[in-house]
Amino acid sequence: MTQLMTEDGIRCDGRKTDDLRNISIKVGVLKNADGSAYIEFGQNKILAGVFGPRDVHPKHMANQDTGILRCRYHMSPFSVTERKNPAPSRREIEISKVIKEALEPAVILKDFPRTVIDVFVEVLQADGGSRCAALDAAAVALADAGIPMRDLVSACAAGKVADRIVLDINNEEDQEGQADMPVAIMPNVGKVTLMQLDGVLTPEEYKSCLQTAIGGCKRVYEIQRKALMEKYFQTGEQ
Amino acid sequence: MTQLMTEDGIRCDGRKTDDLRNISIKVGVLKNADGSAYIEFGQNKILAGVFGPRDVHPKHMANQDTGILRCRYHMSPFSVTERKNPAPSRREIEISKVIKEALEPAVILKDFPRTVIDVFVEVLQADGGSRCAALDAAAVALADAGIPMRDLVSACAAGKVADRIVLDINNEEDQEGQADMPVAIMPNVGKVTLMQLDGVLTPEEYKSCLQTAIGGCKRVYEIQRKALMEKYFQTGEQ
Amino acid sequence: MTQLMTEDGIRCDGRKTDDLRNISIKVGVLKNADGSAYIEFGQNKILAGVFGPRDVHPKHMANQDTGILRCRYHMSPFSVTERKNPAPSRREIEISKVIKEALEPAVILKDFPRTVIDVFVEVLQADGGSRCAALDAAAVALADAGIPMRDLVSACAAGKVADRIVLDINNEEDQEGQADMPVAIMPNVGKVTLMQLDGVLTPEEYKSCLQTAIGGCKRVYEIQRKALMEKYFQTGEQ
Amino acid sequence: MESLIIDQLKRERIIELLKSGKRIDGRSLDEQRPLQIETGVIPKANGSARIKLGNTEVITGVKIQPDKPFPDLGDKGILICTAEILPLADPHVEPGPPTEDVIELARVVDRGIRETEMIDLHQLVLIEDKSVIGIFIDSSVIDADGNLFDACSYASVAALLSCTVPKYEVKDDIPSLVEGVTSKPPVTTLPISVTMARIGDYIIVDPTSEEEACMDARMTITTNSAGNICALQKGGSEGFTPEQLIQCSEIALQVGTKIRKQFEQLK
Amino acid sequence: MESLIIDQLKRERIIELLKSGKRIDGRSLDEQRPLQIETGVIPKANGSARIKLGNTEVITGVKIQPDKPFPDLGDKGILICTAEILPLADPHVEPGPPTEDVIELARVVDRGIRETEMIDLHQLVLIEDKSVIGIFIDSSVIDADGNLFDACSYASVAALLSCTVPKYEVKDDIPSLVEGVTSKPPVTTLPISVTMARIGDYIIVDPTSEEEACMDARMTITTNSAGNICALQKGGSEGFTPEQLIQCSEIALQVGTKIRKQFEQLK
Amino acid sequence: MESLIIDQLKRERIIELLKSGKRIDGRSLDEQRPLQIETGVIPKANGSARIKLGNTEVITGVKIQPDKPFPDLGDKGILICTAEILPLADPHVEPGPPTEDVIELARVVDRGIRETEMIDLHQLVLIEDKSVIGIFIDSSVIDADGNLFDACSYASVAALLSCTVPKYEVKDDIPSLVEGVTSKPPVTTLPISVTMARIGDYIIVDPTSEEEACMDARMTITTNSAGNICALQKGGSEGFTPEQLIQCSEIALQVGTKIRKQFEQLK
Repeated sequence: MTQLMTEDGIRCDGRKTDDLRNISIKVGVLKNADGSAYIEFGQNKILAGVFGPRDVHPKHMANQDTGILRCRYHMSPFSVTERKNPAPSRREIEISKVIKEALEPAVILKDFPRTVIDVFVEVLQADGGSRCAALDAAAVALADAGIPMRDLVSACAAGKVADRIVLDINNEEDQEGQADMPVAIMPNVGKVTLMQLDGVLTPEEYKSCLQTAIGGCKRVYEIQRKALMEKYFQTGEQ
Repeated sequence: MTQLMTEDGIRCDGRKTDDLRNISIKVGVLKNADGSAYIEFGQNKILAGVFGPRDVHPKHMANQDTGILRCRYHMSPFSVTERKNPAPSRREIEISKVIKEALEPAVILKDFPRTVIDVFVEVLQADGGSRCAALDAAAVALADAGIPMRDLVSACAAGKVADRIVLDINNEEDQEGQADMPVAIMPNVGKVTLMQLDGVLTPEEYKSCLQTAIGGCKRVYEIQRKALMEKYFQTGEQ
Repeated sequence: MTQLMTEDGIRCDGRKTDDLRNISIKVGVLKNADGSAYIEFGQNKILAGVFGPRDVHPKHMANQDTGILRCRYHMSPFSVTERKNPAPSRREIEISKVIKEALEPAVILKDFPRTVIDVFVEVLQADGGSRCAALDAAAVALADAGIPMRDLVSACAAGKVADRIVLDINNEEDQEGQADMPVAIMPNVGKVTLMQLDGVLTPEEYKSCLQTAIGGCKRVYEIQRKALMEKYFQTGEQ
Repeated sequence: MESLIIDQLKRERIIELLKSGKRIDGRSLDEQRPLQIETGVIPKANGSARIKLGNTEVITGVKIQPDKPFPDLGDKGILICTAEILPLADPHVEPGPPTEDVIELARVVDRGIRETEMIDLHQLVLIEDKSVIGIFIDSSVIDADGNLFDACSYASVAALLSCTVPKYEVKDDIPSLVEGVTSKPPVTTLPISVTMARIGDYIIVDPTSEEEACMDARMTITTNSAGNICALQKGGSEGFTPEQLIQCSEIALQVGTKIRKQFEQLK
Repeated sequence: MESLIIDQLKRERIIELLKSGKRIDGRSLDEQRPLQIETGVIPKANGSARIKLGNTEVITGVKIQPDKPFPDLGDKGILICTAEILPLADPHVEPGPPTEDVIELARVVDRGIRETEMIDLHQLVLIEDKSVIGIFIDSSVIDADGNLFDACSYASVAALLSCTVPKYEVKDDIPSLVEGVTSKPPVTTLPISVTMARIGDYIIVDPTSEEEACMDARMTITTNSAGNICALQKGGSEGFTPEQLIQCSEIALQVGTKIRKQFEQLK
Repeated sequence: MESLIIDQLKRERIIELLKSGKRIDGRSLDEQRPLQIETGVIPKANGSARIKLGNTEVITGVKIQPDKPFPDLGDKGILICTAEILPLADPHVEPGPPTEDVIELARVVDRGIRETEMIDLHQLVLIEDKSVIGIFIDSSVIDADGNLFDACSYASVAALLSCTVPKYEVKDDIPSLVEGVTSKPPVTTLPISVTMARIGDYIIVDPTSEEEACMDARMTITTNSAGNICALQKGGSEGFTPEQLIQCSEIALQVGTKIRKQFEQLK
């Protein structure tokens, strides 16, 4: 069993308790998708592609009053230690749902009745926090597709490791730590749109963990913004 | 191996050859269903719920000239000794079909063209004769839903155990006995609407078994009637 | 391991390198199908039935401008050494596709917009070259159904066994030989409409193998023609 | 709509004929269509048969291979009958997972053979609780003109009678084939299924598709060589009177005896 | 269309009431509906419970049987919670494979019990890495009127508390049942799930179907006997402010403590 | 309708250009699009590659783990190639079970690698008949612009070349990983697939989506390092003349030789 934290509060990957892992986001990486993004978030490597607004198939799923959002979170067979069966697992179906519900408050669907916006996320390599990373890429891909949005959505987990609240749980900390709390926010609107918790926290730790996660989300937001700026406003400068 | 009958003709659960197990039926046990019933028939514990007449989905299944009846017989994972996979087995699909065909002659479907009446049966605990008990509950639930019917449908099995024809086969008798013959009748119309046989009978035993089963069905009918009366005509008396 | 060829060039089933196995075709063997054929090709025993042109279900598959062709190649559970699961395997799905594409150039689909022609092939007993034999039967069944065709389609494999190019690979040669090349042609139009290769051939062997296979197809064509003639022009003579 | 009116006219015509004891194809009420049986049609299978019952046609193949016994049934071999209606057999059949009709068909055929104990499964044990012989009897309807129950049942029985059981030796719990040694399957009785349709007050044997389209209810009764009734399945959206059910059992025994003679010759 | 307008009118009416601290069924905002718990309702199961939460009704059965451990988890027994909404529970539910809503329901119920470590799985090992005890907790919603998360969770916890664990002995790596010897499951804590809905600025506990139809977002928080927060799931197409999330945790602890008393009596 | 007319106009324009030896993207008829290969892109996999063939882009990962051999193939390791088109790769692809097109794609990629015997599977046996090494090569198309056959094939070959095979020791029939010891896979030859489209009388190499939309037929030929032809698949709803088939084989050899050089550097 890995030692998850040294006495000096240094984590197994060398980070301090409130450090993010390395994050890089590239916008517009796919030709066919209407919008796309590629994120590396620690060891996570995730692609997001967006199509729409477009016609809904099957048609009976269409809504006369509003556009709908669909989301698929999928892991490549080679993304995890044991080869994964390509058919969607129950875990992937649940994550697809919580990601969709985290994005919905940000997307202005009322403007596109009878249409669908499809968000496809592919986890090429998985590390701790893949649902947050997926959400970060998906939000950027939606913006890249020109979908009208109230705000971006920025996600980051916090958790409890070796009795301390830490930011941005990695794979070892997720599996052997004490708690994992993925959180997503709309950073300007100030609302939490995804939140889950697995693990045991006292009420005080709960507050602290939530605060830590929200802090992380805000730093992720800056990275998302920068990636979008790079594509849309600085192409001349390079 | 269980001894299925004593020399005095007493069966493994203490009954005589022509005894029914204990049967109790409650009508209108569910809030959401249009009609419902709960039956305990020996160790069987079965819920039936009815919806309709209502619109058919998918639409191409609708019939312009008549309503249709659909039936699902399903066993809970905890209803049998070994945990059962919740996906419907071939056995459950066949029983759904024979139950539907046993109810169809009693339901006046012509009055509701383009609609469906859905009968859902859930076996919470299974004992011998679960398809008969399911049918008894389903017929009462249809009546409770206010569906126009020509007659009730009443079901009970007979069989052959230790070389004797007996009424209302239980689980041990079903598994180790010589024959099991589930039968359903429309008691006033006088028609047999479900009949199956597994096991070996001489032509004479066949007649006797059929007669015994029909006798059982008639006694079940009285219990069904009483249950419906209790709900619909005696609420004031209690 | 079988010795696949003697020093004198005699193959394991007694044939010379350019011998076909015994082939017999019967036309119009099914009552319900619009057209049908039964082929015995070596140890292959295959039925083909054709329905159509008829309405397309589901309707969204219909094409306003042309008829469509669908094809199902299916193996009976008892057709091979180990009992085969009746659900279609990936291999059967691929073969269904290549057979369909081999027949499409021959069928005049433009005449029947919004309709489908269904070709169902059942392999009752499988030997080497079952896809070619299936195609031979399917083409005859299409003709028997009165579907307008530019040409028949005739199929036969060639391959490499014991370093020699041989015609019409059987089961042992398929499994232990060096190469298998199924080919189908439209014999009068002169086009190759199915071709696959598994195994290693030099460029020269490739040419020779292709030529050998085409030669075989032409001999199969004569047998197909004769079978059709027997049904349609010689009924009076017998 | 049209088809409904035609169905109704056809039903009227059929009942009209039945009143004078006739059927549209000229048979009497309790007369089966001609039954042709050919065995050994799939040489690579351990047993096989192709049967024609009028225009209904079925091919059945038997595969025999070592298997693990079912839990709690370690003293018995495995016997499984399946049935499917090939899409080339009927313009209304579509490829895909089996419908409830096909599942019922397969299960009724299976029970007819299982409940008569046609094959003594105790003789198919290699090592108790560990290794047994499995017999898989797969039927494919290739042309459908009614009464698929009897057609699949006859083809399954004929294929079983025709089969040869390979010999297996067990070493280190792994069964291996002994080449060149086979035996006949341990047959104890001949189950014969007889399917009847009720149209109005008439019970007719071996209905065609046309008759099935206007029948009220269906009854399949399987009897064994000793003249016992061993399996039964009522189908269809109407019922039978108790008297009709007695009548059906008598017809099944009587017609079954005739058909069994055809199978006796296959043994 | 109509339903949308009615939904909107109903939402307006519900918010109007909430402004004065009331709900349409007369409850206060943090008041749960009455909870009835009955255990032992399925005698053939190893444990069972039927619970009513207002008009929502769930039956849960527990099956306990030997199993192989998961790879890399050879020192732990197996515990799996499932949930399904029976089609008789709700006119909008259709038979078929589970929808994403039902998958979420089952996984949230499962995590609530798993993450609190209610059952000490280390005590369910028969032979490390080879043979363990598996506990399957299957919940069926039989009448649906909102808050299926808590209803399934309560029924699962009650069924677990009521269950008796059979004893198994292992010989030659094969576990066999020791008749007549059972024990209570190794319970360490009582997980209590509390589900809340946000409607406008109001947080209400234990929403009915009617309230769920017009809620903005949903929050399920599970706490353990020590007053810790152990599992949480946000749902719905809107968000929460951080302050609301703190408020939710306080409500979950406070309401959970009340409900836990009802379960203490079952131990 | 519209699309059909546009397709036809496009086809006319493409044929017009082909007459003068040109293609709409400026390539000559036997010219492939630029091929970029990057390996090691998924560090957690045992091997991986990301390739771009024009605008078509594929990521392939290799997973290597112990497995049981296939029956009757106990002296060989396992090698399985799969392929899928991710829904983000193409607006026309929907999530769900693989279509017949995708199944064909995967099987053709698999056969190209299998039939050339690129990997010596005999070297992947741990204990004959009991335990072997399995190599799973999974390709995902992430951007689709035609010729997925070659793109998936190249990515699979590159990922295989880049992979390191972990060492396993077998104790008590259970293979366990030996940390820190790896080897290169036993590569014997380099299979190179070349896909051609026939449009009218012209054979063009490496068609784009636009060209595939108006092609008559497709041909994929895989050759090995020794200049032999090892696997071939004709596709599409029209045929080839025998002369065209000879021409195709010559093109496949010639273009394949060029491309193989790019792969030689990866060894």
